[in-house]
Amino acid sequence: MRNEALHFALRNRKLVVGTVVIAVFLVAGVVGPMTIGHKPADYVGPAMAPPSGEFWFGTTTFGQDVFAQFLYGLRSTFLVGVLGGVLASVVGMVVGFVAGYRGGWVDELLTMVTNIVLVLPALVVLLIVNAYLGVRSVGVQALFIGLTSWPWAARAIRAQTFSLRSRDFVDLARLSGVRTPRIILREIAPNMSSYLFLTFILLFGSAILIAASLDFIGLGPTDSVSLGLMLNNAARWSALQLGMWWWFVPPGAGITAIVGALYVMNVGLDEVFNPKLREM
Amino acid sequence: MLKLDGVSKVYRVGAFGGRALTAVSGVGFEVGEGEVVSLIGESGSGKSTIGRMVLRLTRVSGGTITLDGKDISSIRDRKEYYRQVQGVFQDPFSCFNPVFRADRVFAMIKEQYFPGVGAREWRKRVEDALESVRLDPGNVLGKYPHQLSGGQLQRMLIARAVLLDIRLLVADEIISMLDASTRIDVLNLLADLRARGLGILFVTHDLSLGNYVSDRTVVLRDGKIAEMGPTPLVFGDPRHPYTRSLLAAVPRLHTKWTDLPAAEAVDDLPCAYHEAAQESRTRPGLAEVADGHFVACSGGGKAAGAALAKKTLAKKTKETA
Amino acid sequence: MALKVTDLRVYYRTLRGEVKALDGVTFSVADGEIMGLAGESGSGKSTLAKSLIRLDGRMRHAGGTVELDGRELPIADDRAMDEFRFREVSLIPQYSMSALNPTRKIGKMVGELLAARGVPDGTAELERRLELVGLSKDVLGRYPIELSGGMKQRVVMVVSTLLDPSLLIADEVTSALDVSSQKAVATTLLGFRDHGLVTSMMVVTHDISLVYQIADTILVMYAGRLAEKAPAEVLVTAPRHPYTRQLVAALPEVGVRYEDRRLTGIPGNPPSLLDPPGGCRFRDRCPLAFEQCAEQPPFAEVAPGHLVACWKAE
Amino acid sequence: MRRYFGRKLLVYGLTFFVAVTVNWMIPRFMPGDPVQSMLSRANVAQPAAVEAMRVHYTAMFGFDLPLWRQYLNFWGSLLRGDLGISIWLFPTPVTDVIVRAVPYTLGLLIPSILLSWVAGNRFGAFAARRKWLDNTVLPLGYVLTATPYMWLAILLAWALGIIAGIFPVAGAYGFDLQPSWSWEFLGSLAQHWFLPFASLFLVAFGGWAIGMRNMIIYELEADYVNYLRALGAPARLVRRYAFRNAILPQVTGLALQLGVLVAGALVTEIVFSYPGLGHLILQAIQNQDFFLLQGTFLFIVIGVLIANFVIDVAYVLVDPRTRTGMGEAA
Amino acid sequence: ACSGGGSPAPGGAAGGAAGGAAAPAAAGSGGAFPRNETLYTSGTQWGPPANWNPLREWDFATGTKGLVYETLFMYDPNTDKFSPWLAESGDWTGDLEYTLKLRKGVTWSDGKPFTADDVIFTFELGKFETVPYHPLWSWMKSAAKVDDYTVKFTFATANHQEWANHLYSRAIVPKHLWESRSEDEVMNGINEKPVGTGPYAYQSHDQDRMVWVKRDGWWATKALNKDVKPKYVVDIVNSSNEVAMGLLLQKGLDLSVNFLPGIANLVKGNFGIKTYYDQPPYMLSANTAWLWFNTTKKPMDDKEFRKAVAYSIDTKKIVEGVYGNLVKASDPTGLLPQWDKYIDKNVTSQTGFSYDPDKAKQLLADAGYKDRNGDGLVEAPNGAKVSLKLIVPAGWTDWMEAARVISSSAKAAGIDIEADFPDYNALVDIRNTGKFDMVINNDKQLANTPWLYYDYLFRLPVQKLQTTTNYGRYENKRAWDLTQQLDQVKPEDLEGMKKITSELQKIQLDDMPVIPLWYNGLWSQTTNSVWKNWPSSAQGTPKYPPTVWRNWLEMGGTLMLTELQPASGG
Ligand SMILES: Nc1ncnc2c1ncn2[C@@H]1O[C@H](COP(=O)(O)OP(=O)(O)OP(=O)(O)O)[C@@H](O)[C@H]1O
Ligand SMILES: Nc1ncnc2c1ncn2[C@@H]1O[C@H](COP(=O)(O)OP(=O)(O)OP(=O)(O)O)[C@@H](O)[C@H]1O
Ligand SMILES: [Mg+2]
Ligand SMILES: [Mg+2]
Repeated sequence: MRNEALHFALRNRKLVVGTVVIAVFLVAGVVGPMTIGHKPADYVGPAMAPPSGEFWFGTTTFGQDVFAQFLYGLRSTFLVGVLGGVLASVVGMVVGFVAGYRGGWVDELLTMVTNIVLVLPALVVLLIVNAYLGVRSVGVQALFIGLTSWPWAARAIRAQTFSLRSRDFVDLARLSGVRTPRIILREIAPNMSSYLFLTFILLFGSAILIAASLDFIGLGPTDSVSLGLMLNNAARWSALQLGMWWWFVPPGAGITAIVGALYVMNVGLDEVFNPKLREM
Repeated sequence: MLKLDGVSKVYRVGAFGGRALTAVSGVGFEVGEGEVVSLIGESGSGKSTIGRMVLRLTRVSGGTITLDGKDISSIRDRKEYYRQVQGVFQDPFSCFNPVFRADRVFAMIKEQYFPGVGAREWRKRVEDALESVRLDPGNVLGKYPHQLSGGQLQRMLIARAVLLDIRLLVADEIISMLDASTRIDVLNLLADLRARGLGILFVTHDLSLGNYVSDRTVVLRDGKIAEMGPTPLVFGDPRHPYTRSLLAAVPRLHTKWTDLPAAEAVDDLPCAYHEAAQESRTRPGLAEVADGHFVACSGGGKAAGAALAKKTLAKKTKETA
Repeated sequence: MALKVTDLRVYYRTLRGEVKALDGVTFSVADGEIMGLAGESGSGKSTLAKSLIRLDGRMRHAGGTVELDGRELPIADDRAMDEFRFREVSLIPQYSMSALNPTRKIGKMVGELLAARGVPDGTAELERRLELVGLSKDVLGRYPIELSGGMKQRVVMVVSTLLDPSLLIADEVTSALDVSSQKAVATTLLGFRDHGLVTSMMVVTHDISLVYQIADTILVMYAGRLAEKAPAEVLVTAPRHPYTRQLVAALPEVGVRYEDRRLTGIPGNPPSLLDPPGGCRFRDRCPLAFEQCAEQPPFAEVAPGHLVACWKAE
Repeated sequence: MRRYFGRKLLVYGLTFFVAVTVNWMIPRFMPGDPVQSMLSRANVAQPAAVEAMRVHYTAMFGFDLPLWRQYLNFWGSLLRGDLGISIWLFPTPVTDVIVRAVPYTLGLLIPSILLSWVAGNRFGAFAARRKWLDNTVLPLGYVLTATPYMWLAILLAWALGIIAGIFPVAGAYGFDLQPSWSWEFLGSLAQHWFLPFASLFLVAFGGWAIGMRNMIIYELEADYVNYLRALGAPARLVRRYAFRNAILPQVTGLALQLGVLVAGALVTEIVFSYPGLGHLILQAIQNQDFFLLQGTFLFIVIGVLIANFVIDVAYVLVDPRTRTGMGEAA
Repeated sequence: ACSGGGSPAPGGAAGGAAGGAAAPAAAGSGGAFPRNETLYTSGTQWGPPANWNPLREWDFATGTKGLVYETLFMYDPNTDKFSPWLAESGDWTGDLEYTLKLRKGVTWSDGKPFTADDVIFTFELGKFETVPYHPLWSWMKSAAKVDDYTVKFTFATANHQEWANHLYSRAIVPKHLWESRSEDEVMNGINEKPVGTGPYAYQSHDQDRMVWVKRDGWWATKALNKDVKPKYVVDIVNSSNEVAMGLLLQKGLDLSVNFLPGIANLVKGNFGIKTYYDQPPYMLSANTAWLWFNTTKKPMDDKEFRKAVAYSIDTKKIVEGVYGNLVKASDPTGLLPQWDKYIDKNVTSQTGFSYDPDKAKQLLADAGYKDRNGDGLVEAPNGAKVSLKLIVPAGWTDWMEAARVISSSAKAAGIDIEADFPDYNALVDIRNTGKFDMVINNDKQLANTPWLYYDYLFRLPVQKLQTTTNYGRYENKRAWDLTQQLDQVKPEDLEGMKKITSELQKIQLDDMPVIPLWYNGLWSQTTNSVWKNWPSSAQGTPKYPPTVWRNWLEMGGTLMLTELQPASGG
């Protein structure tokens, strides 16, 4: 069964392409900054220089190296994605599992909490966080994204749990005297592991997009570079109008590529895990 | 040992949860040590619900279920309860978590109930249990559920119950999935277990199988008991028209349905409950027509009873399930 | 001769190779015949049923022909088969409970299906036939979810036979039902044939006592091959194939009790169809096996209408 | 039915109450004092004058009261339909500010949500299991959903607005026009509406198309599809049914995505200087305009809740399967 | 159907009602504004127009003061000249007495004549505590009517400089419409139908625009032979500078007073966009960006340390790198170029500072700041770590970049200054309560008197909240006394003023409580596609400030409108 999944995984073009793209960006984001001698905010070159051998992505209005910013930005973008995605997945899973498994008023209550978070504009939460911490960082941003973007995941997991809960092996585990948390963790969750993984991927992608939106309206991290912040800066300094497409295009294209690759991966994985979708 | 007393169960159903559905109402019977009680009745008559209530997987809406005189819902320690009472469900495939190896069901038991037993010792016990259900341990251990046949899985579940040295087994339609030859193997196994003193609540809708293994039979209809008593009595001398119609519908080898006496004959039966003497109505709604053989009213006086029986049959052909 | 299957081979493609679920079967069904198809789980009953109407994506037609009323069915050609489906061959699927579109009222769905098949006004006939199976016509105004399992089953039965197919395939239509419903469904099937709504029928089941009630002949399969075909009465009373014998012996009669007579199952497991052994596939479990069984026995007629694939069947 | 609605209403009511309370609380936890920042912007020279004004405005907005009183007053006036006075757009009542902005936001949101939903679903269904489409056009769908709203918006504004000069890049209608029912005005309205709409539409469109594609593929494996096919039903009919059934989960998806779409609209409005709620919210945050923030959030919360409620109920009505939902009685 | 019906705002089509004789063309609502008669501006208004109350000088709709309500004088910062406007003349007729003669023949837009009563009423409104110019009454005793066109003001203290500022800053409102208003209405009213004496009247407004229409019978046409040329002025609400740049490029804007980074490139390129100068710094200077030290904290209480910081800052890098030469480095005194004459060059040549990291290091070493742990950054003489934060509001990208430059150049000199970007509101809170280390601020604009700058720098006493002045809580009694003295010098008395400013400059440069960094520009970019003859440094063009910034129309912005010419057909 495992090998079978692997077999299909290697043959699934979507999955392979998606994974390769993510891997390339990931490596660029993790290793890239180490190969660059300067900080992303340093004024290292001539102002507004188009891409060249020295500055691959050109320079900003101030003569900062766009490529360096891009690499550092990738790093924080991945960080936001992973942290935010993990946090949202964890919260979504806990809420979804508990609501779906316990049912009754627990379900009712958790559904309500889910709805509240669903309708609360995410911006508000950032405001609080900002208020308490004064300075926003990538971590804080990820934290709040994680804390606000889980509702749909919770709902989906709840529905899945609901249908799994009535499966006999769950009852059997209960008959074996296993306690609820353990049943959820050891019986139900493994059964939807591929689903959970897909959920995580989607949350990962959406965390990146949300972060980009926040960065763009000026609620981004105040202490580091991210792709969204680059976009924000490029827009504020009218990069496109001034002909500096090399400043404006890469961050957006980077985000699109990463998130797009994640989505493609998601579909690919779906096809791998779900025998019905496999192409023979 | 196990005693149900006026047990009922109400579900809330309908689009907006507005309707109440009484799946089981006022059911009472006992299962003694080393006794097989089969619970028969058409689909939806509440058989599984009773089984689940006994297993504490569903809460009881009314009445009490007692084990050795102790209300099971008052037993705080579920684990203790499950050490004595276990269940095997209808669908062996869904009883195994498809992502794990099948023998995980044994590991789970060990973890929860026998944490102190050594690995070697445990393996021996498992192998013994498997052999007692006539499975070759080498053949089934370490395999994934989808690599095993339904019959094998089913027997592993029984072996699992056996490992615990339980006193009562709830076997809910454990054979409907199997083909004829595997069925027999499983049934024989149950019979052997009974011989070792295990009480079994055998849920089925296949009457010939119920007849094959059980000591006593409870016929359920719409959540109520229609008839119950020692199996030979219930099958040999069915007093309730419903039981008769069920029996008539059983496909038999060598006898075609068309060869059976016409259904009309059934309809003329008097209502056994009302025929019976007042003092024999020892249980609510049930009259004791013979030693331990109880029958419920088939629906009022003799005529009414007949009419009802007729209607039921007509309904049967019109609308099943 | 309504249906004639010759050396049909249908394989499932899997990663580990092809599962030879149907490995050279040859038989025929006469006009007006109801043929029961029995056998252990996994013996290829459903595969056979599916092959006659629609191969799914994993199935490969590896050889053999199927002829219906003298015309060859292009079973490997999904498009060409459309012409035969419903009109000539029809199916009552095993999954009757979920065979109806859950979000469409039944009447509407059937209407649309018929219109799509070029039968614009079948409603009157539909209502008549519903009555035949004891359903009032207002089920047409309901959603499938609003019907009980038995009702759904019967609706599907009516729908499937609406165009009077020559061959109706009923795949395990009774296994999920309780005895009284089983009886009702079985008698309805019989009625279909008697009313001439279908010419012949193939009833797939593993419940021999049930199929015995309605079938004229019974075909027993074992591990992708045919084991025995005989008139129902004969097969139940005097089976010749050792597998059939053991199968029949394992059926409890009403009234038989464990204390009285202990029945026994067939020990062992059927062979894997991935790489089935040559020769008789029942060999390993057969009490009568001998050297010759290493060779595939022919499916030969040992008495009129009685075919057996066993060297020892006399 | 009554019971169901009663319970739903109760739950939604509670949700509303908590959400609004949270919205009330949050701005008040922010550091800084809105009156002070307002005066700081006011650029009044004399400290004495500033102090007098500070006292005046603090009292006027009720910030000198204890928090619990402020909270009670808030609910009191809310029930009277009074959302207070905007600090940033002083002295305009928040209700006025919102009422003026809402038509633009709704005009942008409703068509883009509905059209992208409808078109995306159709397209996704169309592409599903058609190999060439699936392999060529759907990747475009992935790229579209993965695109940050503002990036796409700015690119569109730049390419179609500034370079091509086809579309205006700011405002809701020509700055040389006044609202009227003339063709000229309506045309201008549409022209200004188009780019923001398109950027919202495109991103959402991709998402729905992909969702639908996946749903349909699942649906095409369902038993009823197999049955229909076994009866020789033409592909058209099968697809139609599959589509109808696959659309139901997409309805729920719509309810879940509303919040995200609202956030997207916010960003898009900012990019195109479109005079809807988005710009207001951003400014309200930056100006610590408690009342405007509360008002806009209230509006969003009510909108999303109503939409969810409608979808909840509609779903039960549309999908016959949900009508026999089982639940255990307590 | 989204907004068609939402007829905008109270005024709506009632432009006529608002202005009496105004807005004939717009009377039939729905009329378009012909492009060649309309001036499109943007850059002042950051939200929907919310009020037309001239007393709310910080948030009235752009043009309320200047286009509708007018001031007694106009002040031209370029020439440092007051020109009579609603007033005909004004003179100090005694030590503590000022007599104002009003122009005759001026009418309000509802037809009523403008008289001394209106002027007196306007000043007396300041008796309300919440009116921003209330402090005037702490040194003004009375405003009395001599006749319909003469007003006599008497003072307790003759604050000449401040009074001159009032004379061109206060918008005069009509008594007959305002006298019945309560204090709350006066200060917080929307004043939705502004009736003024100016050349324009309210036409309409919407979420994203404010439209003014020229009215007939503006007094200046007859009296001064000046006429505003655009029939309509449409002020577009900003959402971002970048949108403004887009509009400008599309020629949808005639005048943008936004800060548009990189505009120099467009000015140099062939985009038809012009600025006041066609070379650096492109813009006139409008205010000074100052770096404030919190002098109540260590080590910022040490003037040697402050000086070291001053020497360490590479202003040139900010001017060139961050602003691309759109701004000018500040004079060490921080006085704007227009105030050059008040700068004592002797003082600045002796104690003025400039970027000199070695000097900075020297100063630090001399004062005992040494790097003791070898991290390249100095510790205080007592060994305490020096680690300071320079705050600017998050999102103010140019300032953020500037702060980064300051941080890095300070670090290069061994001073650990970290740039930090809290949100604006948080920053205001920290700043006003004195919890910051260093902050950049540029609140004080160019005006008629440098006194305002010194008031901003030295004002005492220090209060719990320092809301507008002396954020550094720098206490120097002498400097404050001098500032107060400066206030009482007559504006004409240049020598008298210089004497005091020289002393103030000495104190300032000796003590360095703040560091002037650069002059922010009077951001302004224009296109010639519809209107020409914009103010510029070129020969033969007007020299008024090319802006519609709030409180700048009375510094010549309105006059700019009278000089405009249609681009086509003269
Ligand atoms: N969780 C539930 N919620 C609501 N109704 C239920 C639930 N479980 C069972 N029911 C209903 O209770 C009745 C009895 O169900 P039960 O499963 O006990 O029948 P059964 O006799 O076991 O039938 P079968 O032979 O089909 O297993 C049925 O009408 C069923 O629809
Ligand atoms: N999709 C598939 N892929 C691979 N093998 C398959 C597939 N479907 C069925 N098989 C195999 O083909 C063989 C015949 O299956 P089939 O479903 O025809 O059996 P059956 O006789 O109908 O059994 P049952 O009584 O359980 O329905 C089995 O060995 C089964 O494992
Ligand atoms: Mg089958
Ligand atoms: Mg050091």
